[in-house]
Amino acid sequence: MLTALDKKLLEEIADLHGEPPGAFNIRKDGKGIERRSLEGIEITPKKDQPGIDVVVNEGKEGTIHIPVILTETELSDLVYNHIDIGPGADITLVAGCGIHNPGSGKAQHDGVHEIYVRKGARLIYTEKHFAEGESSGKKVLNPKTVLVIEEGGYAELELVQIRGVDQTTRVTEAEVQAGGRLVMYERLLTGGEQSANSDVVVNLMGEESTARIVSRSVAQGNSKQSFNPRLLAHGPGRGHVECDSIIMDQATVRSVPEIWAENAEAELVHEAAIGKIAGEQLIKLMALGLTEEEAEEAIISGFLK
Amino acid sequence: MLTALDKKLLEEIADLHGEPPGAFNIRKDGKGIERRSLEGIEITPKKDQPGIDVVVNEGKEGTIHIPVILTETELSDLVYNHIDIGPGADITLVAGCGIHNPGSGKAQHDGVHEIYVRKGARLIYTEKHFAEGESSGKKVLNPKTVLVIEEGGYAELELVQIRGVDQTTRVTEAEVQAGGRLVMYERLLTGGEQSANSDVVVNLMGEESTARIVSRSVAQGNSKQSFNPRLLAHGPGRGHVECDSIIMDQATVRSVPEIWAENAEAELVHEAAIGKIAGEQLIKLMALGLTEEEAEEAIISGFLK
Amino acid sequence: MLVLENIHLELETGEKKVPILNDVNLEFEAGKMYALTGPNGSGKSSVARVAMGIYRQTKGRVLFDGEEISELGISERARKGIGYGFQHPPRFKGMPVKDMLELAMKYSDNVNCQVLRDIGLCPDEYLERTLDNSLSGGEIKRIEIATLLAQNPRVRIFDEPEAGIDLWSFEQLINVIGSSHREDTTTVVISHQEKILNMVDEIILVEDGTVSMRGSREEIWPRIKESAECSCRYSCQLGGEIYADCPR
Amino acid sequence: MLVLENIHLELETGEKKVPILNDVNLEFEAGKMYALTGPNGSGKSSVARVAMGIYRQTKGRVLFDGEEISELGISERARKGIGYGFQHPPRFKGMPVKDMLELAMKYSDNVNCQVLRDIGLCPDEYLERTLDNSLSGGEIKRIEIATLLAQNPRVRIFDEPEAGIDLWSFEQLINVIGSSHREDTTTVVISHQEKILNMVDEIILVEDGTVSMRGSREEIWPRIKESAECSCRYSCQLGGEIYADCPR
Repeated sequence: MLTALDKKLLEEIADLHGEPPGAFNIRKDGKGIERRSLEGIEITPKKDQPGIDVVVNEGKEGTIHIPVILTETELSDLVYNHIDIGPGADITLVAGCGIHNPGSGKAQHDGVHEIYVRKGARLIYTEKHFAEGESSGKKVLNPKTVLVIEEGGYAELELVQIRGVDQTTRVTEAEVQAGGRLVMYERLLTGGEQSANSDVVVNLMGEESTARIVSRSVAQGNSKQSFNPRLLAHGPGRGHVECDSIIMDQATVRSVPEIWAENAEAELVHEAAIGKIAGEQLIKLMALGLTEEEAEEAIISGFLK
Repeated sequence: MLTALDKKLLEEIADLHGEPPGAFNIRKDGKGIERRSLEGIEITPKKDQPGIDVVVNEGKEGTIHIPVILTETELSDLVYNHIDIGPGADITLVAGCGIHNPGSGKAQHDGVHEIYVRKGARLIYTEKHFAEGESSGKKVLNPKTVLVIEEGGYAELELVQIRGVDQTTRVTEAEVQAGGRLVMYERLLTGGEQSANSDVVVNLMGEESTARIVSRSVAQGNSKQSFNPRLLAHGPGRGHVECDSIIMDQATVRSVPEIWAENAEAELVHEAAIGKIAGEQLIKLMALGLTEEEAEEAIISGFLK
Repeated sequence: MLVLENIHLELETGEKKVPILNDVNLEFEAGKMYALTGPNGSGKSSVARVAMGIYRQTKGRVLFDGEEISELGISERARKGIGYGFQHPPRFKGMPVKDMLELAMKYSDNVNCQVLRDIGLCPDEYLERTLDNSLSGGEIKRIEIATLLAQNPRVRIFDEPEAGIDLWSFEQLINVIGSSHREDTTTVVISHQEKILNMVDEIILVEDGTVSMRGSREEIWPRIKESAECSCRYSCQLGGEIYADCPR
Repeated sequence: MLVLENIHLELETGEKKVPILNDVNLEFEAGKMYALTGPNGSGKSSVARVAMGIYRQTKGRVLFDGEEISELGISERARKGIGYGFQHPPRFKGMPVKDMLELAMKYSDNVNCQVLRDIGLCPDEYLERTLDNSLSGGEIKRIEIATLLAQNPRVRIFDEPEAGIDLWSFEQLINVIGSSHREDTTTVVISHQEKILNMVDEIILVEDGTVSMRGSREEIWPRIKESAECSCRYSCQLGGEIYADCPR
């Protein structure tokens, strides 16, 4: 059964109020506690290791929720999920992890998602991370997403981590085949002594494969962020990487992108900027009556939207 | 004495017709062959290793040429130059290396330039690389430039290599102190089986230190290019890196920039693009009567200007 | 309503102080429309920025409704009813136009609506657009004007609203500034445009950081007509040898 | 001078062919000025691009001085005397304006000069500027027009020359197009602007990929006036709940 705390965490990471619509699997403190398959969307626990297999049949449409919550301290949860979106299917998948660490021990969730978007399929994938806890216990989240987009497939990834997570290393690997399209939005806000690393590698394999990566982050306090987005065109693909960071206080931000074209028809663009909030932006909003703090807040929340 | 061939090489790399104006040092096939110091600009051969010391006195203005030419095959030349531009001096320094490799052996020049731009000094530094040779002998050039710009100093580097050099690894390291400004232009064209690597690291140390790096390259044939410009702000500095590559034929281009801000007042921007010549550009120039080849040539030569 | 009294302004650029305004005295009354005109760099925008509190005058006083507001910050002046439409509005990554309009109405008593439509932008198309580089300079500028219209402050200062605005929109701009002006509103437009100078009650000529003339269109226009045109047309010669034996 | 005969055009977008032009028949005479007008997407630019050889018609013939040029490439048509000013001119990194003007004059017999000045740009300021993002859309557009003026071909096609051009420059644009037109020149302007429609000898209305009407300003203007205005003003409603109880 879900406690009130569980429900709050689920609301934060998956916008869930009560039981999810469609197929779902809820994992709590290292164990699957609730699950529902539907016709054409089968969710089964893995036999040999922790995690689930999600298999979506050809042409199927629907929504799948597979949230993970941690409510104990000194818990290290590791999970392997295998997700297969059949040809021509159209799926919205909401993953994400919420941690409430009540103690002073470390609570850690490492998740590996292996996702296949088959020919002509379409996937909207959302992964939100959230952590809280009254005491000093560390909240650690290390998600790894391995994605294959087959011919003509489309995947849109929204990866969000706003506050709370003390340490994260997020790895995203994608292979985009001919005619496939990948869109990835990353949003990160860190503060205090937090640290966040994001390593992304996208391989554009064939004709007309495209990728667009938009990463926005705000680093506050003493936090440290590091980004390493890599975009490789092995064929005539097109890609655009855009990394924007607002740096505040004593934070540090490092961005090491890579674009590598191995084909003369490839078009790769990278843009990165690290800087503070522009003075004119603050003045503009203050001239509408906002205080400096309200203006800063409005700018940051827009930036991370 | 300079032969006709020597003079041709000097013209290519240093735009020299006859004896250089101002101070100069000409190095040919591993030996200094002509040299002139002036009052306040002293050029002396190093005692312990190959190369020269160039010392410019405080407030001195002038032009210095220190070209290197190689006309033998199977020659590997290594040189260490130490250049000290005194406080408030205003100097134009033309370096560069020309190789005419007549044989089938390798001709290689590795040059290390250590340059100090003292307080308030101003340096315009040009380094052109050029190589030719009727036969199969490899032409290799590995320049390394280590630059320190002291408070309020200004250095403008123009590093050009257009065709002819088979293999190059160019390393540029710069430290920019408070109020110092660095501008660096890099122009590269490779073709055939050539390869070029460029590693740049700029450390912005203090208040109001700025750097602007503009790198433009064209990769033709089977050539390979790789860029690794790094821009680190340790204080409230501002920097902008812009890398643009036109890729053609079977060439490959890799760009791995880095921006790293360790200060919330720092502003760092990076932009990189790899792509072919845009169709609309070709059409525009063809609509002026140019053939497709003429249009391509005009676009590339503008791009590398 | 708004009074600038004996305003002097110096700004720091690098290490030295540059004098910008020198003894500017202006009174803006309710219900009236004013144009601030004069050559580029004469100090027109600085006058507006001192009124808004963005620049703090080196000497002099700013009064609003008879009360001195010299020490008030930008936000406080905005909440009292002074509004300023930027000449070069900043862009905001990720912020939709809708949010900007909502912020503009947040601290305002008499908010206006339909402002996008008034300025010739289709709300269905623009409300969700973000204020970043995906919008052209002209669009950003029109949205800036719409923002000031939405805020609808008692003192409205438009800083070169026509800049970057195309022909179609310019007519709408003139109409909307005129039709949104009310009895209790002071409208100040910084402009070189003859059509704007034609619609105001009083023209203020700013030259070299001070007010050199106030008056009607008939008095002022002859004095500024020349500087309002592109001086280049008269002073420049073609450079470059390739043109040397051209027929003209 | 220039004849488009029974022109059909299909373009490939993705995997399917889209019909763009359908049986377009046009004759442009020397010494005359024409306006091509009509709704966005009706095919006006495509007509120009077929004339220039940028698009190759699926059916039909293009003739120039009585000679069929259907099989000629862009460069060859340009050298014969057809010129086209792009609606959205591409930018060129590193290429100065001066070089572009020189290229424009390279294969042209009767080059024009002072073209920057004619279009209101100061040559001293602009000749060395590079055609990259450091120039605004309006500047790029004016330089594109200057390039066509420099090339000075016998058939001059201006594709929406007014787009992105500010108020000051628009007057100059009208003047320079008119004053540079000659006895042996055909001038074609793709435009929605009333002032441009007023200056030409004949207006050609393009609708749905074909010529629906040819005639004088008096005949055509009433038919296009409505589509030339912003349709948004009439059809759009404000969205978003925050406006729900707004007074208007």
